[in-house]
Amino acid sequence: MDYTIKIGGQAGQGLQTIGAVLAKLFARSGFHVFTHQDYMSRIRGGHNFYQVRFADREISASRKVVDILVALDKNTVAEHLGELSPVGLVVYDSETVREKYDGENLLDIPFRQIAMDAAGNRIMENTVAVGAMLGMLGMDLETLDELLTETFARKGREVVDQNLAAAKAGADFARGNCGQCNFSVNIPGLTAAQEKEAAAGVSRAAPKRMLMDGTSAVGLGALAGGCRFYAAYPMTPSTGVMNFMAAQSGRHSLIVEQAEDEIAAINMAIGASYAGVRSMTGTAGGGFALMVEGLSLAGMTETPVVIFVGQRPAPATGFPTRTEQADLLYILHAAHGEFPRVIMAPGNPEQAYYLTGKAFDLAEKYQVPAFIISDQYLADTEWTLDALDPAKIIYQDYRLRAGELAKLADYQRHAYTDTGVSPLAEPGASHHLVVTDSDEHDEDGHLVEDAETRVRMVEKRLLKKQPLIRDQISPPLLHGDKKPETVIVGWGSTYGVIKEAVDRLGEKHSIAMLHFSEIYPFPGTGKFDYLEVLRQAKFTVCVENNATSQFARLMRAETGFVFSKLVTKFDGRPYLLEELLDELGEHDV
Amino acid sequence: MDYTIKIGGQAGQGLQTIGAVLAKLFARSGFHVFTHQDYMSRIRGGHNFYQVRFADREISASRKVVDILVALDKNTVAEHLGELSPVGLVVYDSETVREKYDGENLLDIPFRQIAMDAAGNRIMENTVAVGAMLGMLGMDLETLDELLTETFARKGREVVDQNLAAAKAGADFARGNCGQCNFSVNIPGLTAAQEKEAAAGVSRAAPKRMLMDGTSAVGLGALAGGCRFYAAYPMTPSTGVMNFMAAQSGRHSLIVEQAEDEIAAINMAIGASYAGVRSMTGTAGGGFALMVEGLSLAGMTETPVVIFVGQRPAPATGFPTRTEQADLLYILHAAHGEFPRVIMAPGNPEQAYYLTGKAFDLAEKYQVPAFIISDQYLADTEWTLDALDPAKIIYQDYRLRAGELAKLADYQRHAYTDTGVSPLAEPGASHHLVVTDSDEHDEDGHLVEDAETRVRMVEKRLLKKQPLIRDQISPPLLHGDKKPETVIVGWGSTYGVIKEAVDRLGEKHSIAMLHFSEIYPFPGTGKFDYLEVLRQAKFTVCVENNATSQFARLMRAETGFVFSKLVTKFDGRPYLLEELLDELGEHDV
Amino acid sequence: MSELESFRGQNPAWCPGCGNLQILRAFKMAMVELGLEPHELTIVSGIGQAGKFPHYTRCNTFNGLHGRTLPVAQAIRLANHEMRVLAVAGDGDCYGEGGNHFLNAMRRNLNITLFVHDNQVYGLTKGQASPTTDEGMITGAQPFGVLYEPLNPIALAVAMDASFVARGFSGDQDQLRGLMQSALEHKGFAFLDILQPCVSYNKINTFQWYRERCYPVGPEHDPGDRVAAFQRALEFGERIPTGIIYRSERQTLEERIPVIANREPLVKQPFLPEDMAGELQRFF
Amino acid sequence: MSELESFRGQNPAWCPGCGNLQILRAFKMAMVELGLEPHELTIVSGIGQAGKFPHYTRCNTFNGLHGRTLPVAQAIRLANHEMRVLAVAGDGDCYGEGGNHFLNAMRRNLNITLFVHDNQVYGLTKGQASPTTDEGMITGAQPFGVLYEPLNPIALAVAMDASFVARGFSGDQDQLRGLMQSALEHKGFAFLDILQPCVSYNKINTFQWYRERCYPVGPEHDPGDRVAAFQRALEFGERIPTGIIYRSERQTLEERIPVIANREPLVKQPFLPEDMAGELQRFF
Ligand SMILES: Cc1ncc(C[n+]2csc(CCOP(=O)(O)OP(=O)(O)O)c2C)c(N)n1
Ligand SMILES: Cc1ncc(C[n+]2csc(CCOP(=O)(O)OP(=O)(O)O)c2C)c(N)n1
Ligand code: SF4
Ligand code: SF4
Ligand SMILES: [Mg+2]
Ligand SMILES: [Mg+2]
Repeated sequence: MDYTIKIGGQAGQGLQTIGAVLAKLFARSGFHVFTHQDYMSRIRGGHNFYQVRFADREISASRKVVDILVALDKNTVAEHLGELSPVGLVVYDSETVREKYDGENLLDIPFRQIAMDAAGNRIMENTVAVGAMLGMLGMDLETLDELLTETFARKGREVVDQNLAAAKAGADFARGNCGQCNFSVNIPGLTAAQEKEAAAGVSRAAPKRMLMDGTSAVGLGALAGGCRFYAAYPMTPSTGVMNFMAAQSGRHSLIVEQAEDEIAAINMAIGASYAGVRSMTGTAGGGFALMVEGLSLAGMTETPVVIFVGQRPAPATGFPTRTEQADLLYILHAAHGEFPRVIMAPGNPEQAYYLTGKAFDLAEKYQVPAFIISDQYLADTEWTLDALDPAKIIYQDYRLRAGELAKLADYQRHAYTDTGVSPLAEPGASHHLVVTDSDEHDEDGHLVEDAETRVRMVEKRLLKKQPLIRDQISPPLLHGDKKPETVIVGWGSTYGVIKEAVDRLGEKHSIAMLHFSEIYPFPGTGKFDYLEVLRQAKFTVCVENNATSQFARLMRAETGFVFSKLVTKFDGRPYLLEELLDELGEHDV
Repeated sequence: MDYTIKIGGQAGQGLQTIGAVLAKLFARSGFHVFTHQDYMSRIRGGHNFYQVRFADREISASRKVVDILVALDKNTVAEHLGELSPVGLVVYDSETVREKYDGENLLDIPFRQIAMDAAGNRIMENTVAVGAMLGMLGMDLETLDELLTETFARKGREVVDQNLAAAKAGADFARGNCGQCNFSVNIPGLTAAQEKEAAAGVSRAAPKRMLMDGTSAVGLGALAGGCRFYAAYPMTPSTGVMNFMAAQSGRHSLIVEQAEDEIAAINMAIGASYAGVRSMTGTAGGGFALMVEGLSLAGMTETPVVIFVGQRPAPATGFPTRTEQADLLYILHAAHGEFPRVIMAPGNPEQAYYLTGKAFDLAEKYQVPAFIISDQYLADTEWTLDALDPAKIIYQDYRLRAGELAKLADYQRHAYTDTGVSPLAEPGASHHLVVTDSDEHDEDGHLVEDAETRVRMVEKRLLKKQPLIRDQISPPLLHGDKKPETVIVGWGSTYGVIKEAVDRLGEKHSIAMLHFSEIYPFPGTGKFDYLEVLRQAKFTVCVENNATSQFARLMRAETGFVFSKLVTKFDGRPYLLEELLDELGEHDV
Repeated sequence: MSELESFRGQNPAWCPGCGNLQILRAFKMAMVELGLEPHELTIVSGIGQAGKFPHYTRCNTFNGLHGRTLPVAQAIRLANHEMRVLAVAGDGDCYGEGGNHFLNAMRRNLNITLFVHDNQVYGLTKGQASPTTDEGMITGAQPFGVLYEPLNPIALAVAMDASFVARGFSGDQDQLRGLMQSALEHKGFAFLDILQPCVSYNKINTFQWYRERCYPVGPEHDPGDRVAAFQRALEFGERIPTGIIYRSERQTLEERIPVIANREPLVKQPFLPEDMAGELQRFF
Repeated sequence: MSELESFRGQNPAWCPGCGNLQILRAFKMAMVELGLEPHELTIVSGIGQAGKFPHYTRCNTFNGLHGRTLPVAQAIRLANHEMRVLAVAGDGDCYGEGGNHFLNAMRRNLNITLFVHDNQVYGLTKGQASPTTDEGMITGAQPFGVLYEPLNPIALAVAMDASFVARGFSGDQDQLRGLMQSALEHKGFAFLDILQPCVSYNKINTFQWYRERCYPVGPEHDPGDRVAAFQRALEFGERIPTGIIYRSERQTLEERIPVIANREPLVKQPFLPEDMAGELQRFF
């Protein structure tokens, strides 16, 4: 089974609540879940939607077809009716929508009235809708009860019961009135271990999976990576990470500063890092434009800093709430002068978690800026995933602190070393002074103008470190046929849709996905000769969510490899599964 | 003949005046001249030098060997004594330098005392030095007289005469005391036409050449290109262009604004352009970092703007007064999102003039940002060149102004057209409104969120325009053998040194220079198949004044071509002729 | 002559009840009353809810970047000093991201107008603190409440000697319209801070909150007295003065730049390539 | 205990006669008198002549970008509130490129000190106008003279309610040393604008010019009175008040952030990876 529920309506109507609750419910119930959102840059009105797909096998993209369309306004019906699957249904409340539709696949459920009747409160109408979904799908309300209990823990049992009553009334109504409902939902089978657990009453029957969005994954990865200072200026789609971190700052040793602008944000992150704590900033492509000079400062002073960039369609303000992958070459080449940097472009929340952690480790170890590139799509999509393991994130303090430092006879912040990595000390932790400079400087960190020191410093800072960092980069992920005739290449957030497309096509063809999530230093072929895989293939396609195939260009610059075909999409929306299959299907994959 | 005079001393000692006067003198006298400067980021003290090379044939680089070293301080002797040619001499004033040197090739000339004696004013000591040079070279003082008369026109004949007296005394002293002087200087031969002119008393005997530095050339090109508004924030090595433009603003319809920061500067340039005047901004790599968001704004709103970037060694503040070519990929990829841009990287003042003009034309014609990339070396070096011809710079007003505009029934700022170029109108010139937006917008310029408009706008703004702009780009310049076995490739300010090296090596080898000055859109091979030249060559070298061979990388990304050898230099200094010959000589050119 | 209809633009995407709607209305009426036509004004706006303003009316429009309204607006005026220029910004836009431009625009004193739609919050990005947010307000990004002292835009403008400094309130339409007109008619940089309830994200400084506090300064207030203006500017809390707080007569920048002072606007001055040839002579 | 010798750095590359030399001397003496050792202070500077300051003494040093001293300085303090932090900037640095950070640093009120070496000109880049340059001064970039009204840093700081606002003059060493000490000892953001002759590029505001005009505010001046402070701040021309112009007691930001208020500095707090595991639970 594989169903998609789409909730559409205006900003401010609460469709996000419905979507989020359903997603969590399905995840708890043991399904694989994938959600994605589409919203306008406005607070009320307009047209938004939240799409929840759930299935009894792994899924990793959104589909074009919708099985249940929950329409909170008339416009939603008009826009999305055509997307219904053969068994598909529209569910709406004619009172809210101010329209009564004919047609067998349009089901009028008086959410508002039911909410009033069952719970005496019309604001429970969204809970009624959730209940109705469960009813239509033939699912029980046990998991919902659990969820509501957690959610409203602080508000007390009464609120939970009211909500539950509303949901139950919605479910009952749906069951009673949905002659058309042809949904067959089976809770996915349990593993032996899980059955044992279930029998022991330890957990509910379903396998334990997490449901996580890209934003939270980055935030969690940062915490696990030891982030203690986060400075940012709000900008979609990066604000989520700031809010996530702010929420953590009460519980952990973490300071979150909203800066007056992005320039201040990155300079603050650099300042905090200089002072001795791991630090991070985050922004979108447009805000990053203002950080470019600061990036160069981090490069020159060899100050570790992690920079999160959420891409969105541009140039300029572009589409503030939509998605695109058009900042890769920009981020890679940003800033005057030459210095090493690390770029991670996770493809899903799991990668986002681990790679954010890795970004911190590499930033600290090599004293370089490290990027995490995301986009609105990755930020908002929720995936079910197996338990994340914080222990897999390396945390090691590479800095010189009080004890060790005081023991040293001499200390030079930018001392020449074999690796190019100089000792990084905490200022004030001993009598040794920590001096650094945005001008070219000597080993002591003081400014110089001579040619010889310049050459040695460029060698130290850039030429020696770069290959060492490259050694730390994992090769791209090959998924599918091990000797594929067709290779679909992608990077970052297209991971899920390419993977699922390759799985589909793999049933009949020799095909594989090659996905790059650790992008720079560009992975060598020592650990895995992915270039050989590409060269052996008959047909190679690079799929990107931009107009100029930036990764393909990078590939050529780095390796000389040229793809057979370039697939692009630049309408501000992510690839849906069918769209990508169409693009690939035109050619003999 | 081919001599180099190097004047060295502390900041504030007036060595720039000596150098500049000598350069002009030699140029007026009919020599080919090439100068370059080296100075520290301080106002007084330290160590600076000004190097003037002059010859009776074309020259285009500085040499390592020095024929006359004018030492204004002790340090200069210490630093540069080793550079003397076999006939070389050091000239110094033991009173100023506070040291008396032994040695036949060290000539103590009491500049200060002579100035006092001849003109009663010690501040004429630098003029004495100039006179001494002329004396040593056996040149007369006629041209100097002419020059002084022009320079001090406003101060009156007396000042001229005093200076002349000082110079003459210097010359006399030199002639009388320079037993070692072995310089033979012949005013270069005249062409038949010039002889006729000379005979007719129309001009002095020497051929008419201009002496120009890169900074002035950019400014003059901007004026010829119709620049009416220049906004900038001072930053070496771009401040010269701002000062040049400011000086012009009294004479022409030109406003020069010193902005509060670079962000304001580029936004001002964009605002002025929107309002209807051709506009420009200028900065160094670090200041450009702050303009990146504005660049994207120009891209989205399709506002023409010309951006001058003077590169300097980075990252961060780097070496403020020195030279490097490390911002190419940065400028090419700067800014979020995808939009076309033009990049010119002139190799000498002549190119700087014409390409700045061309940048304005292309910016206006295609409504895109156009860059001129320079560096400290190009900014400061002076070259002799044949008369520049303003008529060779296309000036055409592509905008809709009052008359035409009022006639239109409808006007849409971002109308779809076959070329992607929409009509650009002057706001307020008619009842038609000129509306544009940094958000994605419709043909009217108003903000939208739909996918279809987005796709059409990206097609219009980027995909349609880009190939048309590429058609306007001239191919690289091939100099030397037409079927070379060895090709030396360079871009921007390395033009001169590569050219001269190739000329030298060309005497014995099949060799050519391929120089790129119009860099983006990357030149196609339609007009001249330069790739074929490279492919046919046995040995190809890419010479760059950076550490990572950025142009070579760009070449590979654009064409797949990979060089046999990469030559880099990243000590903040330009290539001297001998240095480059050494680099090339190691291999069998 | 224009009429209200001439200024009808896109349907506003603002929340119902948003103070921006009132500001928009007052603006359109002010334009009609001043007898201005759409093409006679260029509106420059930034990004934020306020930044959408020009799309909801009809004028020449440059909707630029977040925080960068003033540099664009000033340059438009320099290039064409016959064009009226209105910069529209949010409080985040103008005092946060764009603070440096605000300082310098006051120094330049070009003849342009600035409206700041001051809802004391970042509206478009969903409710983070702006520089004018009250201390203590809890938001998603400020879980412990705002810990900085709010910026006082009026006091700041008086300190910078802006030549026209006023405060309006979206809820007082008559006064607001009048202030808009005075600002648009003022010779020099005219700054109007407009208090505006954000119904979605500012639950502290509500319509009610403002209405109870705002009072128009009376005739006893002398806008020519800078120290008195400063003192008045410090009032913000229990009572909030509205109206023209400070005004002075200064030469405008366009009156001081020789190339355009008492001359045609730059955009109308002819380009004479011949002139340029002369410049080359100096290099022989 | 430290002595002057402890603070000897590189040989200054400043011009002979430059006011910066005097500022440096006063600073070193102030440090010795306060009994501070080099490692107990971190100096953050920008780019400009003033920005070179830390290289000419010995302390922990972060010499960052032009205009960006304050964000770096503030973050250092947030990360380690046991470290004394001194930001050193030029007038261009702080009021030009860095204007927005200056505004916000005053709002944040962290316990750091800011010296602005105010020579009323861009020294390092060879003499363009800075925000404090007098109207009318002719430079290479301002051929018609400066046409903007200069920024009055003291008035601006009073308007922003900076908790310590003072002006010194490099030529009055005793007063300057005292002001430096008061600034360094002040709890909260302490701002000291130091008038400093630039012998190479500012031929108007010379040593002589300052000496004739600067006078220390007397005991009749109450630095606690904001309006009086503002009035005093407006004096700049024939007479220039020096000394502490405005001072107020406010909580510092580091006292208000729960994570560090009355706790160890962030940099000393242990990292407990175990804590993080709990965060993952919410996602099941
Ligand atoms: C450089 C940059 N940073 C951040 C943003 C995101 N952003 C858009 S509007 C806004 C703040 C809006 O607040 P305000 O200016 O007060 O306007 P309001 O929405 O309240 O009217 C922000 C942070 C952006 N567009 N550009
Ligand atoms: C982003 C950036 N813009 C411009 C510069 C060039 N620059 C260096 S110092 C300076 C101004 C110096 O003036 P001020 O801050 O007053 O310092 P002073 O030299 O007078 O002490 C400028 C414009 C720079 N380094 N970085
Ligand atoms: S969020 Fe606030 S400011 Fe924005 S439209 Fe809604 S009410 Fe107005
Ligand atoms: S230029 Fe001015 S500020 Fe700079 S060192 Fe010289 S005198 Fe001092
Ligand atoms: Mg706001
Ligand atoms: Mg200064």
